[in-house]
Amino acid sequence: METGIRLALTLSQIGAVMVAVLLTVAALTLLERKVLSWMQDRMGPMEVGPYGILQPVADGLKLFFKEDIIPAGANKFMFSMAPILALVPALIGFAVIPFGPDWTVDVLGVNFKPFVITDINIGVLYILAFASIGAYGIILGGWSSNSKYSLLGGLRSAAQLISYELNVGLSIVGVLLLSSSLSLVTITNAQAGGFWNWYFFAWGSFPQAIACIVFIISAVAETNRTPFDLPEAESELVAGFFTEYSGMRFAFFFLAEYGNMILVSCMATVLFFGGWHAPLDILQGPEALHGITGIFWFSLKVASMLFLFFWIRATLPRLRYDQLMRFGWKVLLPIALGNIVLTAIVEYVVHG
Amino acid sequence: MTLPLADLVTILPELLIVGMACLILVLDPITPSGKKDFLAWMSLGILGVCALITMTDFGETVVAFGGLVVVDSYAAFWKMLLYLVSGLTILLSMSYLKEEKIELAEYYAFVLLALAGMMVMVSGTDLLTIYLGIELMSITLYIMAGLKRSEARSIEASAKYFVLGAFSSGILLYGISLLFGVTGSTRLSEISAVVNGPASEDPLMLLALMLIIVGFGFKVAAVPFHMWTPDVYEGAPTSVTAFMAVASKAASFAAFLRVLLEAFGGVKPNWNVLILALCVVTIALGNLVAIVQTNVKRMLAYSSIAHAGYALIGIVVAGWVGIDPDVSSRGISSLMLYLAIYSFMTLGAFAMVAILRKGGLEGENIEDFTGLAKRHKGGAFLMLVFMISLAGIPPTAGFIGKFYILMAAVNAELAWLAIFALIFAAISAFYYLRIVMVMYMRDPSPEQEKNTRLTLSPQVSVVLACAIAGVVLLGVFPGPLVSLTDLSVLSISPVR
Amino acid sequence: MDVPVSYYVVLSGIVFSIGLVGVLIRRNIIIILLSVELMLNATNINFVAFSSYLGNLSGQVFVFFALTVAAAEVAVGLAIIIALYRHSASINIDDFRLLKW
Amino acid sequence: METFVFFYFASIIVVTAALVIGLKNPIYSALALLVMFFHVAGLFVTLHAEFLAIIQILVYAGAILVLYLFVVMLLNLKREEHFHSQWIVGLFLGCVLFAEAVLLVVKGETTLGDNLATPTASIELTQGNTESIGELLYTTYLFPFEVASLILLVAMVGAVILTKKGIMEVKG
Amino acid sequence: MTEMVVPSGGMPWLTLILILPLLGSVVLLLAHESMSRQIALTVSLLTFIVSLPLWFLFDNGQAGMQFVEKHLWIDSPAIHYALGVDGISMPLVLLTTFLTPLCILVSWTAIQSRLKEFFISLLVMETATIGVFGALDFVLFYIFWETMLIPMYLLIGVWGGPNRVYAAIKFFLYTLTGSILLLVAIMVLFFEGGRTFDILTLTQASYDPGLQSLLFWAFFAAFAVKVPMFPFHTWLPDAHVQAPTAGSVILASVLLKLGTYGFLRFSLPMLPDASVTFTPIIMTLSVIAIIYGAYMALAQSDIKKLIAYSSVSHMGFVTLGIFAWNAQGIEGAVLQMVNHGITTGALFMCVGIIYERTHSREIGDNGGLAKAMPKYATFLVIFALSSVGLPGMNSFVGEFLVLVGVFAWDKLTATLAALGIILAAVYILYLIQRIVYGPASPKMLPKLTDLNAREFGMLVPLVVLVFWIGLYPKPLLDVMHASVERVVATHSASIVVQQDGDSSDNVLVMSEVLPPTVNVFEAEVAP
Repeated sequence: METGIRLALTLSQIGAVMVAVLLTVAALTLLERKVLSWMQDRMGPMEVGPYGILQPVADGLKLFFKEDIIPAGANKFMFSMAPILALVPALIGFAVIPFGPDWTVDVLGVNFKPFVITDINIGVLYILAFASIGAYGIILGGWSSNSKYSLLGGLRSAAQLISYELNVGLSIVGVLLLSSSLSLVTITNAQAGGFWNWYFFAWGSFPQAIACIVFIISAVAETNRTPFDLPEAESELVAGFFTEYSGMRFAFFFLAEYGNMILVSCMATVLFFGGWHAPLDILQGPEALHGITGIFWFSLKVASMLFLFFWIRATLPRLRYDQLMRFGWKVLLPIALGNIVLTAIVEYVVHG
Repeated sequence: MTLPLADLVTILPELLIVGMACLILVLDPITPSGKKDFLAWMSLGILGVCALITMTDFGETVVAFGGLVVVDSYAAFWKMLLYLVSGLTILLSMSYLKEEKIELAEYYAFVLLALAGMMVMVSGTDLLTIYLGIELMSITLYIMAGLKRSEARSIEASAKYFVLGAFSSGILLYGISLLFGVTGSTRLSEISAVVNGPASEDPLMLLALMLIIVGFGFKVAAVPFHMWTPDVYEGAPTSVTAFMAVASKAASFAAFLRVLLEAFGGVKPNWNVLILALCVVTIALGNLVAIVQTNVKRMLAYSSIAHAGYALIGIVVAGWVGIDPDVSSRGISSLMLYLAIYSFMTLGAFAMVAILRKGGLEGENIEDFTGLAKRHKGGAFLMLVFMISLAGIPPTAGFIGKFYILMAAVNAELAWLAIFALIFAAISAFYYLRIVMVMYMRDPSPEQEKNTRLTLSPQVSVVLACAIAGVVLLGVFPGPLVSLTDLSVLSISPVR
Repeated sequence: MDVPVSYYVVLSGIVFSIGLVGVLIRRNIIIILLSVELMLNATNINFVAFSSYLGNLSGQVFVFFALTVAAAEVAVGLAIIIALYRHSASINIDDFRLLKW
Repeated sequence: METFVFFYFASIIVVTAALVIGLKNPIYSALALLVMFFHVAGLFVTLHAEFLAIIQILVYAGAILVLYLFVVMLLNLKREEHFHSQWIVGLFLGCVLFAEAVLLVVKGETTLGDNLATPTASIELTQGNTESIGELLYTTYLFPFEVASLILLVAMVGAVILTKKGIMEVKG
Repeated sequence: MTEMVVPSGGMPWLTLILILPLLGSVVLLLAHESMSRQIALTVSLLTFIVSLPLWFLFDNGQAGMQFVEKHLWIDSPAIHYALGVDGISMPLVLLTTFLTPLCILVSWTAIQSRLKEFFISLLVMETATIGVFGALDFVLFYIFWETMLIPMYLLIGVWGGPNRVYAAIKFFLYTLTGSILLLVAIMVLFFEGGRTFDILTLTQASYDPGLQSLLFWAFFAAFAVKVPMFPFHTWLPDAHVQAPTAGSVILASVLLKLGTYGFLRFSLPMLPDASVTFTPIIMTLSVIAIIYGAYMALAQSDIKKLIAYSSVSHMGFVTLGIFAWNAQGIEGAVLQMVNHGITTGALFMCVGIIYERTHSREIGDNGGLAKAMPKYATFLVIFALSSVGLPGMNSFVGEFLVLVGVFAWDKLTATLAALGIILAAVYILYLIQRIVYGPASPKMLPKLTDLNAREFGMLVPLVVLVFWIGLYPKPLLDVMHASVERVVATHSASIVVQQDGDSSDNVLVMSEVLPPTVNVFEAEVAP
């Protein structure tokens, strides 16, 4: 009985998060175009619905009804597995993100945390681990298409993912040193009380601003976004690993990319910007309302992050492949390592 | 949390060596390409400093890092040997690398890192440290074997070494895991307590023991786990081969012996027969197969297998039941002596192979030695001495090594084993003498006559001088080394 | 814990044996390395199971190190394979003819 | 329940392990291994080794296996038609070893587990597993930790030296 | 019973003898190639001169070791640098130092390539042999014993005849394999005989009879190959034929003595019981060697091979004498060792001289020397007759003593051995007839020039020795007498023990027919 209730509660929670994420993705597809066009001083999609608001629906329908083509000579099993392998890790990471305060509610005798699906004590590692699994989808998609563009795209992507994953991991270490925990809930709670407590600023210890910048740059690369979108560079590789994909399978990759984008935004929010905490305690409102204000602030921060992604895309040109690698290994990696060393020293001096 | 300063002082030599390795890696890009020798000289200097530090370790036992490592005379002995071998390898490599066009400063860093791994092996008293030491050494050696990247043979050697090395590590690790299950610890002393007591008949423990022996069997290249040796020795750059054949073997033996005695000292009957079997097969096969080899490096590889067999006699004696503890420790000290002597002669032989390369010859086929005595008297003479020593004929050190190890065997009432070993030593003389034969008794072809140039760099001369001095002096005055091995013998846990 | 530890040992034994067989019967170096990974994983299962049953964390620490080593080994191994492939365009161990196997 | 979970993981592990060595296409083998890694990680979770479970996925699945796939694809390997000629020996050896392992354990003569601490100490395991391991790594196991770092250093430098084009030409 | 030893007094003579050739080889190494001959000769002569005091300062009344030097060399297990000679080994040391200069002289022009290495090998060889004869520590003994192999291997293999490589390896492997068991035996002795390698102490220890048998055969393997005794002799003809003249000389004159010396020094005194037990076997093998060697010699057309087989035959006498185990037999044997060294060495030199001229060792190619080379022919005939054992020449004394000793042991054996002497006469005289008196082959004739001064000079001392020992052997016998007595004494003791044990089927009782102290030679032969 208890198990049943827990199961039901968790499932509904997962459902809610899924829906939220998918809706956000849908919104993002539109927003991205809107933001880009705004930055480029044009209108963007305007035809479907008022201000083109229904564009995502139209896109979705189009993809859904499009013919599902499997290229001749492709490895059918792998070809159909790849999009799923890409999407699942992107969505699975949300399980440990705390969207709101660390409340425990008693529902029918079962302890239940409404704002986080599960608070495991190695949440950060969990996300990193599953983010790294995302590479399989891409690499297999590229390989199974039996096309050299796809294969090259897949390989580039794999190399890029592995390289930048390292920087993501290392940039987080500073935060872990400050919070001495791997649980995202604990990390969030440690940043309560005001924006100066956010690890981006980390009052009283070593600010993680540098780490945050490294993290964001690496996150952009991890999600294959411009200026690191070489795996899918249209002009070079004809859309890279998903050249041969169409219809729903294409949509899955698409979803995965945007899902990842949201996920890394959430992570940046939680790790560096205090999660659901407001910049000042006053803005957080009374204790009882923390649930609502928490979600609000969280969403706001994530949205800002996402905006940053679009901004970057609109601003920066694409890197060359070797530049990308060199940048990752020779610039970001040393910075991240240096950050760890400095953080450790400062933390040792300050807190013994 | 404070840094365990005392512990760090204990492992000062390791720290220095690792520090030097890192320094080389850092300095490499900013050193002009003609000045790379400077890095090698620095490494040598560090080795010298470490030797001085280690020298003070004799006679005392310091346990560091909560029993993960120990610095005792036993470890100190091996470390001194390893410094020497590494130093000679570096010297040998300085001109050899230029000749082979693989002059990479990283090479010296690799030598030092492998050395660090070996040092961890010899002083590790926890299976974890020993395992990590083995891996540090092995991984470095995999890379070094493939350093002559332009040559397919070298890469192939590297690949084979890697595959079998990883395989053997897996086996070793599995054995360790089972042992952990039985004893609840990876600390040798704690394992020993359980193995001696409640678990002495545990079949799982026996399986673990077997797997560990197999794992180490690969590392010391005992038959039937030797199949990688000839290929790897042949394919790897000669200086690396020398390093592998000598240093890695010595370190593996040191760790092997320590594990067997300190962890399984209480259940000797369970492993001594196994080792005995390995020893017998190794001696026989190593020597027999060496006869048919036409490539010197391959022949030396089989010879090194055979020598591993002789060295195993020391372990057999150390593990033989029903003999005095004194006799057992003779087994250990004779093994140490044997490997020390083996180091000199094998290093010398490989150094000769390496410099033959310089005359524009490949220098690896036995034919390439044809008429060397006419072309280069000194070289031929050195090779002659090394070969005699490898065959175990007095008055060279090779004889002393055999003498002590066989004395130990006879002392343990294993006279038949001594006879067996000697019969194969006589057989081995056949193939060692073949080299002498082609050097002295065949005339060089006109083409070879032209290539009399064996440009000896000063560094190689030093290597050869050290090797020959070791072979001759230890043959004539083995006293100090014998006392040293007696002094640094591993204290054996009581026999049950 | 109602699963006896011996179950884990048997499981790891099976996996280890499969890995061993794989090393011996396959000719593709990549698969051989994968088989070695199987062996290492068998080891890890053992360590974790024992660690949990003995209430002794050092087993888990050992696994941590084994993982590190495995990663390093793979990096080197794959580098070697790539270098090898450049020479012979094959990673079938039977194709290495320069050295007798 | 736990037994059921164990048997689920165990059976999948065994099947995928067999697939790894049985499949002819290296990519399939690698994917079978991927599945196995996940199940091994699952097994770790049931044994209260969450940290290792996640590390298993992070390192093995996320890094090691990706590298394998990467190389397989880079080299564009073809499927292998025949097994090594010594397959009978191998199979035999494997079976013997396996039988041995099973016999040893099932016969129950082993003193496994009764030698040392009773599972009371497992409290330490269930809570704060990660912290305890971290603590151990930086105190008791500091020395091996440093050695492990050296191994990684060597592997890194070595991999570069072995594969980077032009490294010999520049320096030689 | 404590061992009486006489220390070397002021001068470490033995060390000097040992070290001089070694120093000489170092000098050679550094010197210019063209000077090698002179340096080598000087060094070897110097060594010979330094070795003479052994003879003059030797105390004949002492049975024990003289000129003893003993220094600790390795502490654990204690191995000493211990040297000393007694009446048995002293003549052999002198023989070695005497023959080495002659070997250098004989190679003066014969060896043209790689002179340095050649003479170094020769000198190292000399050190090793002297070391073997002088060592009082078993390990030291073994080290010298084995060290010898390398220079000999090189001598045969580098400067030998067409089939030299095969011969060299055969020689090497035979002797090395033989020595294996010796080494193990030494180790076993160490543990059984009171944890020492001191030969004198080990000699006095008593060993379990079962162990003795094992040790005996272990020793036998090493010594019998060296002698060589009958079934192990096959390396000898090859080695002799292929070796350069100096090599042959050293091989025949010195190396073969090591085996018999081993029997005498180790097998008999250390393992008396086993030696008694296995005497019949050794005797049988010796007789077979005598007859077989002689028979094979008859059939040879190669002069060197013929002499090689004659060596087998002659060495049979030595082992026969040793195992007869009475004063006559052993004294005869030791004397015969020296004689064989002189005579056979001289014969090999003669062959070398003729080979230098005709480049053939075939009997058929070398006929009619008496006319072409009268001086040479004279020498050759003298040595040949000495080899036959003509009274008044050295071999006669030795063989006679041996036969007397053997006769005391078993009449039949002695008779069969005497048959060997007759056969020796046959093959030697047949040889002389063919090469000295036959017609000279015309194509060789121009090459046949008589001896030059160097060759003449090196043969003369040998002739002197041949006649000196043949006519007045007393000084030599006096030297060895006391030491031989000691060996015989162990035998008598052993016999007593064995008879106490079981006297049923002991054939050795006969040895008491002659009291061991009677010096037959003085009684009957001395002029």
